[in-house]
Amino acid sequence: MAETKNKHKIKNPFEGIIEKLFMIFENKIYLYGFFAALVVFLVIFPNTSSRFTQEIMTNLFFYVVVCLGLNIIVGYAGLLHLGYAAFFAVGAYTTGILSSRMGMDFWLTIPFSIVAAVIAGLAIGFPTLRLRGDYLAIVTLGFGEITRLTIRNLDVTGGAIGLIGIQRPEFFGITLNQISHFYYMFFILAILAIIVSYRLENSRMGRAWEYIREDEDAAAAMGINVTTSRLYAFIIGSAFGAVAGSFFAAKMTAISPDSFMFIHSVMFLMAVVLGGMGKIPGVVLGSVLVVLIPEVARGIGPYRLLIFGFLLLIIMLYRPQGIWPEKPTISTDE
Amino acid sequence: MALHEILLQQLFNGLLIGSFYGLVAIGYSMVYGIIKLLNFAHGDIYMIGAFSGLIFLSIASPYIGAGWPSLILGLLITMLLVGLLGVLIQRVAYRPMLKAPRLSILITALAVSMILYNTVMLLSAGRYRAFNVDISSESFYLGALRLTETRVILIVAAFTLMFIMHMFITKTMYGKAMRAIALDRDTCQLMGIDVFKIIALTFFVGSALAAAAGIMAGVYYGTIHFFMGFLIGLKAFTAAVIGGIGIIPGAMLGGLLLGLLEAFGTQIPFIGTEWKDVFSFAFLILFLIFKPNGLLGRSESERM
Amino acid sequence: MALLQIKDLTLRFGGLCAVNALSLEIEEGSIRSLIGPNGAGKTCVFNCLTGFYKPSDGEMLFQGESLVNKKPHIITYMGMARTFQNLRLFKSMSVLENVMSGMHCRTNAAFFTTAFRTKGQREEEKHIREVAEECLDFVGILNKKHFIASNLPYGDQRKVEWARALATQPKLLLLDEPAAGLNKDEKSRLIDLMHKIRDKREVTIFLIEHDMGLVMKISEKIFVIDYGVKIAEGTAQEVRDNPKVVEAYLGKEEEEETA
Amino acid sequence: MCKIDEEVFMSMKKHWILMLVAAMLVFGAFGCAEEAADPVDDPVDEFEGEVLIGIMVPTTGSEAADGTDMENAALLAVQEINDAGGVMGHRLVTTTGDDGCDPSMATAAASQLVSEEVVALVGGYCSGATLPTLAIYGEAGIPFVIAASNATSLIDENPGWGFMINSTGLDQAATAVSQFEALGVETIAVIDSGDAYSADLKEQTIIQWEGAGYEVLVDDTVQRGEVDFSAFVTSIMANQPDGIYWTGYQAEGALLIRQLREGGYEGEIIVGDGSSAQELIDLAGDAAEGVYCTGPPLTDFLPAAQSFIEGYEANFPREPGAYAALMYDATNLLVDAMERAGSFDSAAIRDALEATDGFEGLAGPVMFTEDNTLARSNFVVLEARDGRWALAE
Repeated sequence: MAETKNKHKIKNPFEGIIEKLFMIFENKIYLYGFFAALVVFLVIFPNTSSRFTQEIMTNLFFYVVVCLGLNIIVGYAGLLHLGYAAFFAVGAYTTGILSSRMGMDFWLTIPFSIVAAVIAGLAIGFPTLRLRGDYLAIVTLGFGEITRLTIRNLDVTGGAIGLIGIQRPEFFGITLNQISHFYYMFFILAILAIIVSYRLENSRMGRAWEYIREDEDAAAAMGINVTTSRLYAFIIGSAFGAVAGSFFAAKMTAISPDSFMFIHSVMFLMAVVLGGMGKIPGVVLGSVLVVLIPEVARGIGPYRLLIFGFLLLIIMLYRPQGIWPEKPTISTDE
Repeated sequence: MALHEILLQQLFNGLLIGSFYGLVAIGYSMVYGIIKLLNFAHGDIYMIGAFSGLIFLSIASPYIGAGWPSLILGLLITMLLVGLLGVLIQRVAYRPMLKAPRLSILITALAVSMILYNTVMLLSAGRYRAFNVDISSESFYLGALRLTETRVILIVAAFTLMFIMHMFITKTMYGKAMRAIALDRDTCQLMGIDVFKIIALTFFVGSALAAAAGIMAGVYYGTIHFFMGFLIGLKAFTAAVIGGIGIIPGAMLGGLLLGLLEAFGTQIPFIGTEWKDVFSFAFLILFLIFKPNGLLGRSESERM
Repeated sequence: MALLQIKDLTLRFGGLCAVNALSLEIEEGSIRSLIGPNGAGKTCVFNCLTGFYKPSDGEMLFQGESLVNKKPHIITYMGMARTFQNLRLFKSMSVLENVMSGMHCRTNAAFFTTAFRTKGQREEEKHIREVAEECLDFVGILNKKHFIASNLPYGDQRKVEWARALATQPKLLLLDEPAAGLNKDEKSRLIDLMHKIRDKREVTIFLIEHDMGLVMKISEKIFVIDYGVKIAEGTAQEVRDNPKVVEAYLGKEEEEETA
Repeated sequence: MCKIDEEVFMSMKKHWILMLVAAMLVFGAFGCAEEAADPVDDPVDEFEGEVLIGIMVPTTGSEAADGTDMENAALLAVQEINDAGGVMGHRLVTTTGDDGCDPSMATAAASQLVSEEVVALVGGYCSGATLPTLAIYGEAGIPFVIAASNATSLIDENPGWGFMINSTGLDQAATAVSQFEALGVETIAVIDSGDAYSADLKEQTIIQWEGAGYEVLVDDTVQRGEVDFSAFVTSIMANQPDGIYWTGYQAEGALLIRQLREGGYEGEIIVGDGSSAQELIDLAGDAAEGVYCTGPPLTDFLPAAQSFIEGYEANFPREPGAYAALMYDATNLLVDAMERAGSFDSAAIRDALEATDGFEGLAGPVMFTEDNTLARSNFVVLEARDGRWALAE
């Protein structure tokens, strides 16, 4: 049941390098220096790059936010979620409806979209999280489809045509309408998501999720409320998705049910699993792969999903902990 | 049409669709029963069955035509081949994962599903394919019920397969071994049952039935598509849960019930067919919440 | 009033009766043992007490409060901690993290305090760590706090489980076969540790054990069950002389002692 | 572990270090290389080199077949123009952005095209995907001749840089309504397939049909990818509308027609232009006979298009699809506008497009309304006869 020790059948080509990096970055100065350099690079990036590369990078940051949210559910709490696009849709549509139909300011819509996602998360999580774990996969899948179909069938969501005319957000008097604006917006969002994920991971809550993943009964015997902890993960993950959805709506100004298909949920999951469930750098790496592979290797377009399918299978069979290696750990033979 | 005529017609429609669901649900249920895996790829097996049947027909029809004889031959050959494909998938993707965490094996199943449907998508250029068969599409009336020969034969065939399946599970040694493994795999191993062989057989039988359903759907609807397995996979799972997952008669019953539910659900005033799938999924979720062990399932031990 | 009272506890699986109308009391500050032949239903009693099984009938009172229909985490919160018969550590986590799990029910940082890393949250984290280290020190493996749990030798893994249970700050500690797999030396240290826990931390101990020698040495009072029914209770001497117990254990006792 | 393993591992490690270094170099170059000059907006006499125009169509995904046809048609037009000496002495070159018929992919494609500094754009197939790109092109100030997308929602979102040369859903709905009237139909059922384009057409049709004083008995949506319409057929049989208008695409359309006819429905069936492909008839078989279609001007029926068809089939191993002629027109219209503007300046081209007055395309004359939509309806009514589409009498 609690078999989490993974067999290393295939040596990870990154392993040597990354282990060395771990060693170098043991020194906090190098670590912070590296991050500072990376941040500086990413901050000046829009000035030196084309609109297209900015768009791709914006999409990457967007993936990082969404996938870190999904990672809380799948990676930390160990719950397979196959309808994550639905929560993302809840956020996007809450902002969309409030903005385009009621003229509400973008920033004010965000709390509403979080609340909506929390309600949706509770509605689906509360009754089902007590069930067998694998039922949850199918329930979330069903919920994803229900959400998309409902959005498509209702009038308030604009039906299949979707919502148009979502207002662009303003920030200290500047209307955010350039791609570089959104680049920075999603960049900041991604950094916030990383910080919050990191804090959660190394906290009472994050550990509780890990205990439950390792051994549910033992965790319960240690006084951890398994259902509530999972529900928390579910809700926090949903809220991440909803915030990303709100910003997505503001960037696109027009949203339709086509952006929230099952395949989108699968791509998010793919990024989380490929990089490494439950590991922040892994999730970032997974997002990079999922976003950049199709862009860099243009010719693979039609084969994209097939290739990802094989990658996923290989990862699961030979390296279930994902591409990103585990942190080196101290063992008795040290 | 008078109301009772509509209801009668819907009853027949529901039973026909339901029998397809049931055939696919059996495989879902058997696999879940024996290795506790939600085989997401099962719907794609159904789709592969339909495409294999089409390929067989296109090869065979110049020699033996595309009538009932070649259909039946095609059905048997496809069931055999797709059954073997199921065994292969089991061997390559699932067997190494039997002892892995549940999350991993679920994701593996998802990966297999992606591989299967994307392969077929590329091979079929993503287009719908006409499933042309040379059989009568004449309709006739049985009382107020409008029927075609094809539909009658299909529904009879589906029920026959289910009956054979039921006999297989309850009367043969293999069937008994399957049920025993579902109860306790380790003990079975100790008792000298070749567990892996039985698991492989389960995949063979489940995949073969899904393939049969796929061909029958091809004949019935006339067109097939690489993504046809997605929706039916979900619905077959729903059917399996309704009947009580792991219980073979339950899967058949669940399939028929779901078919009827959908057929009659669309007759509720003011709610269009656009809500049909919302109904099915909502029903599934409610069912999982309030009766997770299904209609025929016994409740689990009182563990909190 | 006794710390724990069990009245007519009954647990049925299908038609089978695992525990049948069991009644017993555990006084505060005592060390009590539950013994019985294999399959007598001892662990079932523990599982009922800690909320893992729902009893079919009967009442269980802990400090006067009913445990029936309470979930495991609530029962732990109420002050009852347990160890498992087969080790149930969080295998791929460090020893320290394992023990920190025990503090979960005594702390309460939630999402917002964590996301903003408030002062309270940071202090709480520090507190969790301190308590965990103190518990590890208590059982004597503080020097191994950064090891991965599954890399420790068996005896140390047992100690981690104890430290983890102690970190929940229990009033009553349920130990399910604590001596299983330990050698003679380790067993004698175990007895010391149990006394230390009871005396220094004021924790009442209720254990299940097969090793009769150990049970006789440590418990002031012993309950014997067979087929889910209590057949005897009393001091080590009383139990040993009870013909019912001898009958239930016939051959068994010698086997244990030669083992 | 054995020794060999370690050797392999070591060599892999080296290999990966190399790869990493290479990746960093590439990334660095990627960042710097884009440091290009400001967009070219010189007048034509100072303009040097080639003229880059963008093509935005779905070349992957479910609509890849039609998208590729459109791309081919544009390439053909460009090749012909270049063979004839180019535009004002300059060669045309193209770059394609794949919108994948997906809104998110489309914005990325649009950004890519804008980054490549195209002078103008042609394309646009799926309305849902075209929609969010309008604002991007508007902000970048690049004129976009939209060949196929025709949902009415595009009109509202158009900041003035998009020009639709396919008639909008309004015109198509009007064509459908008049065809139903001509057939003597009084009650209809309208069904869409749950996407932006077909839902839009359905709504327009309902408004116009009810406005004409008739009744809509069934208004329904089916799921894309759905195969079983039996429940739906039964409800049609219960309501018995005189006619049915299907606004979705051919795949579900074929199934629907087949099951309707099998279920005993004998009324009129009309399908929208999303189902105008030959595939509909191939999939539905005999059941398709007598089905009408409100379609775009298929090249087969355009007298002016014969040389286009020959040229297309000589260059590409397939028949031109439903929208190839419109795409060909779009490209030629764009070139015409450049010549009229006498400049490759995007704003000048836009003004010239706006002033288009009777450009003669394969599909007929082009003129724009104030909304930048085609000033006339270009829809024709087709009928399935003997397994092919033919112009309805």
